[in-house]
Amino acid sequence: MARKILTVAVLAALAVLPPVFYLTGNAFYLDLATRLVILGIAAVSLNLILGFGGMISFGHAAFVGLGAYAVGIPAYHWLYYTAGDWAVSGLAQIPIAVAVTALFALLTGLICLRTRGVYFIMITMAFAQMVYYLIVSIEEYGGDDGLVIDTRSQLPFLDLDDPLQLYGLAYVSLLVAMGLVAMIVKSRFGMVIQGAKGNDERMRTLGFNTYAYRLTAYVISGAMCGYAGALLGNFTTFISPEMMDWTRSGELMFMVILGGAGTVLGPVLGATVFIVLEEVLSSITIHWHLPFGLMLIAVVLFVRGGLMGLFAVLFGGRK
Amino acid sequence: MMLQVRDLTAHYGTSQALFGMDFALQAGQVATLLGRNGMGKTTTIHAIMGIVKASGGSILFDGQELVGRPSFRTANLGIGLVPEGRQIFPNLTLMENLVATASNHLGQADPWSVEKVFALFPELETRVGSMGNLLSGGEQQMLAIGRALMTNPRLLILDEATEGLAPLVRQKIWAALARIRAEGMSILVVDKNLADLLRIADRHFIVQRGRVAWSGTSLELQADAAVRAQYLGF
Amino acid sequence: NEAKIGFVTTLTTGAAVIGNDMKNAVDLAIEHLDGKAGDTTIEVIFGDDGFAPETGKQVTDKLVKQDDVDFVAGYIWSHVLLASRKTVLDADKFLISANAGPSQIAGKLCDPNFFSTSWQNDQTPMAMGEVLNRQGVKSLYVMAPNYAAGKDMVAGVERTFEGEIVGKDLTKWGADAQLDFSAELAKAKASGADGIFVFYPGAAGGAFIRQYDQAGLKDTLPLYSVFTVDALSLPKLEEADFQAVLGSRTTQQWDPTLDNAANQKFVTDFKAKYGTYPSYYAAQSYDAIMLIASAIEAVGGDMDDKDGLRAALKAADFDSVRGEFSFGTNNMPVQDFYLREVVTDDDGTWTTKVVETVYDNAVDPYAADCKMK
Amino acid sequence: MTVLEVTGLNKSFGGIKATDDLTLTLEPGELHAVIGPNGAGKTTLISQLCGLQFPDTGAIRFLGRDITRMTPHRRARMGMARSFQITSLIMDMSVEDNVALAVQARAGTSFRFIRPARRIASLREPARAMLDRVGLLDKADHPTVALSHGEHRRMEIAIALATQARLMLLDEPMAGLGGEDAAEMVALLRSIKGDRTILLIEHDMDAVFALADRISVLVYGHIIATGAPDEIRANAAVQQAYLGED
Amino acid sequence: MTLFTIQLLNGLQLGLLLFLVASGLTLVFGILDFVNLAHASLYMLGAFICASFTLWLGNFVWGVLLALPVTALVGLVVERVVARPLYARDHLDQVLATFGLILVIDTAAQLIWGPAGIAVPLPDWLEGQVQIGAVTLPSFRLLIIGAGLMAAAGLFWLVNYTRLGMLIRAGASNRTMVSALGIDIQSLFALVFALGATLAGLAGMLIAPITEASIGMGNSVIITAFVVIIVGGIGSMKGAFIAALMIGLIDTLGRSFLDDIFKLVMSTEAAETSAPAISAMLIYIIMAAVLAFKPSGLFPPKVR
Ligand SMILES: Nc1ncnc2c1ncn2[C@@H]1O[C@H](COP(=O)(O)OP(=O)(O)OP(=O)(O)O)[C@@H](O)[C@H]1O
Ligand SMILES: Nc1ncnc2c1ncn2[C@@H]1O[C@H](COP(=O)(O)OP(=O)(O)OP(=O)(O)O)[C@@H](O)[C@H]1O
Ligand SMILES: [Mg+2]
Ligand SMILES: [Mg+2]
Repeated sequence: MARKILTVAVLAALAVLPPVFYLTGNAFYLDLATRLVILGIAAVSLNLILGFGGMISFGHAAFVGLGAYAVGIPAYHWLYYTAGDWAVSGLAQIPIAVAVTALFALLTGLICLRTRGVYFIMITMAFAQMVYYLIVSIEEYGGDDGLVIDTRSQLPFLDLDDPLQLYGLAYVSLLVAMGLVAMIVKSRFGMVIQGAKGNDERMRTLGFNTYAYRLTAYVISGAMCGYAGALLGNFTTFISPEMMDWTRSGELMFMVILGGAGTVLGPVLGATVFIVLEEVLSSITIHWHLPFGLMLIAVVLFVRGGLMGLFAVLFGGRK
Repeated sequence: MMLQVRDLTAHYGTSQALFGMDFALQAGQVATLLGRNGMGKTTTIHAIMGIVKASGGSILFDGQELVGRPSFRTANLGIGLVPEGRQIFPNLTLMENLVATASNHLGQADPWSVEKVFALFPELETRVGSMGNLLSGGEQQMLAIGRALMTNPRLLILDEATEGLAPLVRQKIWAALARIRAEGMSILVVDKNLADLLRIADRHFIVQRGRVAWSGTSLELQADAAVRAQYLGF
Repeated sequence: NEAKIGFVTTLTTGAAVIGNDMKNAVDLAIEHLDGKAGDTTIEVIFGDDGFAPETGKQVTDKLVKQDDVDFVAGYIWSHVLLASRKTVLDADKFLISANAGPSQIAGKLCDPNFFSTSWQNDQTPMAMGEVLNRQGVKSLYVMAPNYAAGKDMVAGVERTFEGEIVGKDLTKWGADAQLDFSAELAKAKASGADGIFVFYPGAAGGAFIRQYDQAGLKDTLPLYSVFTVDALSLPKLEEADFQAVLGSRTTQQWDPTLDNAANQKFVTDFKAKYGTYPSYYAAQSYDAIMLIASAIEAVGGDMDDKDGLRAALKAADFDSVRGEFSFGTNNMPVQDFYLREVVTDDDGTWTTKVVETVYDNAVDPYAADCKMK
Repeated sequence: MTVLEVTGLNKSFGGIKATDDLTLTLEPGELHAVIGPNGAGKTTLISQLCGLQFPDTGAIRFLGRDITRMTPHRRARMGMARSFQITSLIMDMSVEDNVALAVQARAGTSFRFIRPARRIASLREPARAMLDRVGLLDKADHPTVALSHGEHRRMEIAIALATQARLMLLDEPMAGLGGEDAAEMVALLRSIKGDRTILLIEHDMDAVFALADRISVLVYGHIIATGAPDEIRANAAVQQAYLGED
Repeated sequence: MTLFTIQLLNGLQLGLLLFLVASGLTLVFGILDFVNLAHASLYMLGAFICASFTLWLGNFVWGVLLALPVTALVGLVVERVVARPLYARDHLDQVLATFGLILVIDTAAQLIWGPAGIAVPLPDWLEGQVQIGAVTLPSFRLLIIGAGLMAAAGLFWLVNYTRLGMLIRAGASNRTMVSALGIDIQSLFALVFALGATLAGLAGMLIAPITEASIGMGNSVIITAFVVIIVGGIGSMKGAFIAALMIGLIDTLGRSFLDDIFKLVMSTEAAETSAPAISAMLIYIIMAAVLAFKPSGLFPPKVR
């Protein structure tokens, strides 16, 4: 119960506050919220495999990055080669982003999921680094320097150049992502991936091809993250390999853990606190990493199960 | 009294597992904790060893308070544990399992050695180089007993130490316990084979929902069918 | 009334050495201006790009949208500048680079609201190529980090150097940059080149020199560098007594010994205030503030007079520490380049001095690509 | 048709022959006990039957199909279940979820994303019924970690039974149970015996002699005798190698 | 050919340096089962502490001798404050907390030593070059090779042939039981952690005279060190050793010869820009390839 109230409160705040900020002349805070919500989607998708499936992916930033490049590269070609706009470019870009990341998840998942535990952490990171260096080596798309996206995706009925509409799209996407994950983890499929997290050998002798289930979850998560990347590309209008650096994957992971892995709201909460803290602390001191780091350590040491865990301790509610 | 447990309570998180355990064990005695699944036998043993924190009561070993003492200090006072579920070190060889924690803190004369353990369990001798986790269930069980003996304790605690052992080996263990005890070691046993326990033990404590519901000698327990039926189910 | 300047540089990570030097120069400039341009108070807000284009862009976003600054200046790194450029220009604000000079911004992406108080990346190495020709160097080994500026630098030296480039290494750059050059130095030595040209800004420069020294290459493979040996690395090298660097040569559009009043005041006061020689980063930052101040004063503090500001900036009507210069069609400086040598000054401190002038009023090679008139 | 047919199975670990030219058949509805000294290779046999380990040589046929190299999950889907001697449960799930997953495993594909699994009665009811039979119904909602050793042993059985598998490989189900609990378990096994084919590994001789239709004695990976309980009890070699004076 | 030999030696030296970092990591990670991202910060601290002592005492050797115990002490503090409460928690918590620690230590170091980094001078006898046959090598690099080999031998002996090693391994798999059998596992773990920290610190001290002590210097090394222990098999000293050498060699040889090889099949221009990226990618490709075929690394310890 307490948890439901929290969920509604957080989502309502995200629905109301940022537009209010924007309309009262604080455009920057809408930007901040847009970034937050988009990274929230990525964190929610990571949580599907990390929190519920026990697959600690240290390479999820690659999905975000690939999704963003799937927007940026077509935009680049349209700008330089066909000139003029294509009225609904987004209807191609976004599906491309999802398809490319799903495919990437499938191909890498086939290999990654053969490994376990820390080996999995590291091999996912390895693939992400490979993508990173691959993009770095492609001069055409800016290499290390990144690529400025001159035109955002064009969608019917929506104008992404309008910050409010872009935010609206991101917010609704977040709701859908959370709903999807909540549904999946409760379903029979979800029970299987959670079981495989706890005891894979047992699940296999029960008759579950856990590899196939985990792979499916991995692909779903990757594709969702790719979608988040497509939004992020549209939002920042600047993409660079930096987005796929391992520290970025780490940040996504931290959002999930900070908020509470294995809960539906946790990653969103984690993303919110992460981004807001980063903003607040960095405006106080350039040495904001120090208090931020101390806080991370304190959260881990003294609060089990992240912020959701803290909330449970304070206000009851299961888990 | 060698071991005196008084009004011991323990919790797992918010749920209470021990509700005031009371029992005592004299030097050179063999005592048992009996009771059905989930009654608190293992929890009691873990509280003695400091693996589970006691939330109340006291445990005196030779007059020294054990509650609040870290496990290793308790062990060094001369208590050897054969834990439930064997808990062999999987990444050490059989031989390493035996010698890694071996000690003789009390300076016992004629201490246990690898040779003596092998004399007790010849099955082990052929597998000295095998990794702990690759041993069969029964081999692990024998190893766990040997490992505890190698710490040269005065009180040996066996929690389900014959689970998964072949009948022949089980007999050997009981015989070995009888010998060890004759050398003056005290023994606290938790086991499911009542018939065997009746033969070797001096006193029995029946545990029911975290407290001792009945205690008495083997003869008394043998005689009292009602108690057996009520608490042990036969 | 008031004018706001956002100043983006690197204040954290190892590269903060550069950022701090720039910040010091900005503070000094504001002090020299007494905090005012004419009657207009100048406020400077610093932003930390964390040595990453994404962060740099976010900081720029905030300066433009939240702090509503009139000018955004600074930028050490080419890729950070490229990433941030659109935010500033789309908001119709002025962007003044105090260091980075990527080719795109001088050429195809030139903009009336963009100005530079530094140089285009290619120019300094072009000057070095010219020096090499004059000194009769016939073959050269080239090393630089693998990022925008690194490639520009290599392109620059290749443009003017007439001898043969016998080997080239582009090494990993960024937060986890490669700092151990044993393999590359071994290759360079084996190549039998007459000299080695490198570009390693910031901390990497010190590391490079160190290993160059340890490998014992000083006599066999003379070092010609750009942006590598500077006022930031010299004190450290001096403290550790790495004699190898004395006498090594670099090219630059500025030097602390340049004999003009503005420069002498700048260098003297900088040394007095901070205890070290200013670096060229500092000089360029100082100029950036002075340029901005000259423009604000020219329009009488009317920040809404964008055209007036633009024209005033273009006029470059202020006393630059590099001496007289003007803006080309692409708003890059048209200026002189010098050859400098590492020497000890009268107090025994390691610094540089001008040896000769390499180029007079050099125009960067990308100006032609710029469509502005 | 023979349910399980093992021929010429061999498996060595380094120098140890854990399975040595082992041949064994299980007839439908039979409860076949395998006994033998510790380290004889009983668990290794089960692991090869269920696919967690592969034999070096030899063949395993299940329901007429050669499954020697088949993956564990495919064998399970064909109708094979095992319990683990060393408890293997999903510790961070509830007791009921553990058993419900076993039911789910038999109920067709689990690539189903929409309905909440915990609200599907056809999964929960059989699970609860099975927990009731092993006396754990009152702990159904407890997290599995919070149960005692003996209770974990019961869960092992409940899970194996809940799969409704044609062939059940039970590795020391009585371990950790004493007195009447063991007797109850014997009764439970007896009640399902006949419907299912069971391979039982057990050191509790009372249980073995009470339940088994046939007994095989395994020593050093090799079956030295197979026969009815009485024959085995009378077999001198068996007594000497395994039973002792009992 | 001499170039190739020199590059082999360079690769060996890089590999051994990597081993020093990776061995500490594999001790703490493989044995205490604690994922310590901040291992790299200890590497950096080692470098800075040594640099400060060296400048203060004017002698690198004294700097190292003094910095080693100080680094061990820092290790003990980190163990007590951050690691000990987290041993029993899952890897995720450890990753998060030690990432926090990286931020704290990096920032603190920047506040203490400034962002500039410190160049570390060497005594004259280490400053020069050594001639071995046709090959000239900086003498200091030779010293690194020696130190790395010695550390490797010592560790191998410690972990595999001493009772302490047995206890450490036993504690890794089952803390409670080791303790219940009479061993003070807490102190033992603290010791191991401090040893790991010291090894990382030593690596930092040895690299400092080459690249300077600089803020964030650990961040480039930590990922490579993780790659090393993953390729080698977590917890395996032998694995870490072989993988470190392998990766050191591949990295060095890749940087040296890849562009020449590429030039055979593509344009000079393309080769020059893609070679650095590919050689940076090389270690990840190797790791992925190893894990694809051996999901637990080359030398998985017999059990985890
Ligand atoms: N880790 C735990 N967390 C929560 N509760 C626990 C935990 N371990 C045991 N319990 C509970 O404590 C009670 C006593 O358990 P204990 O293990 O002491 O029983 P036992 O008498 O040894 O039983 P068995 O014969 O099955 O070994 C049981 O009800 C059990 O469910
Ligand atoms: N993976 C393995 N590697 C090496 N040796 C093994 C492995 N698994 C089992 N063994 C050895 O093979 C032999 C047979 O083991 P198994 O576990 O099958 O015995 P078991 O008959 O089940 O014994 P118990 O009744 O004690 O459980 C034992 O000696 C054991 O040590
Ligand atoms: Mg118990
Ligand atoms: Mg077995």
